[in-house]
Amino acid sequence: MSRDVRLLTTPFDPATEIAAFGAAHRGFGGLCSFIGAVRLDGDVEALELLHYEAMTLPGMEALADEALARFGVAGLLIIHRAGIMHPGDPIVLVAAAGRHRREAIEAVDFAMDHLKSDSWFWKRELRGVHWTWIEPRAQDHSDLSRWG
Amino acid sequence: MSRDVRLLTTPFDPATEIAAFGAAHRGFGGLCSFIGAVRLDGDVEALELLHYEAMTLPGMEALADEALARFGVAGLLIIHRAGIMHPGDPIVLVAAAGRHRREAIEAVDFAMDHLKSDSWFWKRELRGVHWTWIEPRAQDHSDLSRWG
Amino acid sequence: MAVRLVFLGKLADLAGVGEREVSAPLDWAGLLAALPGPLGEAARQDRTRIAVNGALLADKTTLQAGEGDEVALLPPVSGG
Amino acid sequence: MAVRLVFLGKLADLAGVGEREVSAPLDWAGLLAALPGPLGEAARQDRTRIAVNGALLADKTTLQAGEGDEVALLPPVSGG
Repeated sequence: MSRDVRLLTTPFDPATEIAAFGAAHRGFGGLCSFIGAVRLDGDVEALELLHYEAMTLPGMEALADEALARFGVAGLLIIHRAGIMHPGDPIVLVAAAGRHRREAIEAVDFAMDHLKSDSWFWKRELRGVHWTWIEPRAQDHSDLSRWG
Repeated sequence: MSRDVRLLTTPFDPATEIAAFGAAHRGFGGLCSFIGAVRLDGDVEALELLHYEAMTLPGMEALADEALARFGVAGLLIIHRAGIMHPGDPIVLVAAAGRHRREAIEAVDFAMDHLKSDSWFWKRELRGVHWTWIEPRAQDHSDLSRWG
Repeated sequence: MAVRLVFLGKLADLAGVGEREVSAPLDWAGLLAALPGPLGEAARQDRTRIAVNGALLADKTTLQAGEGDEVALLPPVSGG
Repeated sequence: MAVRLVFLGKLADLAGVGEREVSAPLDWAGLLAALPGPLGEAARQDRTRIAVNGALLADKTTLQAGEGDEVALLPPVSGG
């Protein structure tokens, strides 16, 4: 069972990470991944994700442990950016490898729902010269409630 | 809306395909992918997937159209191997890009369930010098029934 | 010799070949007459489907194939 | 000057700084006394959580921080 959890303040390349994760889990049948990137969304020029040293990475590690235990996958990768990003930039990559596709897909789904609404990140968006704090979305909480 | 459906008789590199698909869909927030590979499974030395020219690729294209319409994703990629493969070799890649993660994850989940149990492929495994035809799995049919 | 039969998956093993030609026209009774022994039994099984020129028949006993048609015998799929 | 307060997200904007030091020991009443105006109001809101040295308090009114402790004020998260 492998766990790789990283909080990065510099850009990363999701496809390169998926290739490495796949190579490390050759022989398992399934690899599911999700890449979340900054949307091209009207006049949003940048977004900034802030984290809290004492809690954000430990929380991501605990989430990975929970997903590994709950879905029985062989490997789980979580990479999350902090700092300032621009449209198209990758924010998050979650990947899970397992013998069967259901467990890999569900582990990724579960981890993404929790990263989006239950991890210690605060987001603000830049439009023109104004930074605006983003409030939690109701959708994120209903996604989370799926997991009981 | 983009649709890319390929039936290949030669190897492909999933991470390279994911990178290209991601580049073609920059600015959408989410990209989910699933890579299915030949499992390292006891004494299975190779597997062969047979297809039927007149039906297999057309069926995959119809499946892609259905997933695009049903989940409202912006792009869908399906690459499926035919021919002889060995443990670790990629068999299938499905990727979906969309504005929201739920739709991308569900489109991939849906397409994989249908590719596994409702597409025109026949599989046999080589153990020692014997090729054995693989029968459909009950699990695949119950996965399929989730989609109503 | 003008209807092409295509045997998929393990039906090709039973047939000993992947394809064969039979006389047109061909209906369901004609197909069964052209398929001896285990191949005919397999064709009769509910889970064996029939397609004409790539189009699946809802009821294979309605088979009607003519000159130049391709008739495929499809055992259950076993996925990717 | 021995308890460090850390303001996360928009609370850092309200505070005008990301961190501040206050005297130890610090309990809930002491924290509110140290946070004037809108910052104190924000701290009182149910959705603002408090953590001591990275551990979330189930009930923030039980806050007890001493010399060298780090007290974080956490507004609702807004995801990745």
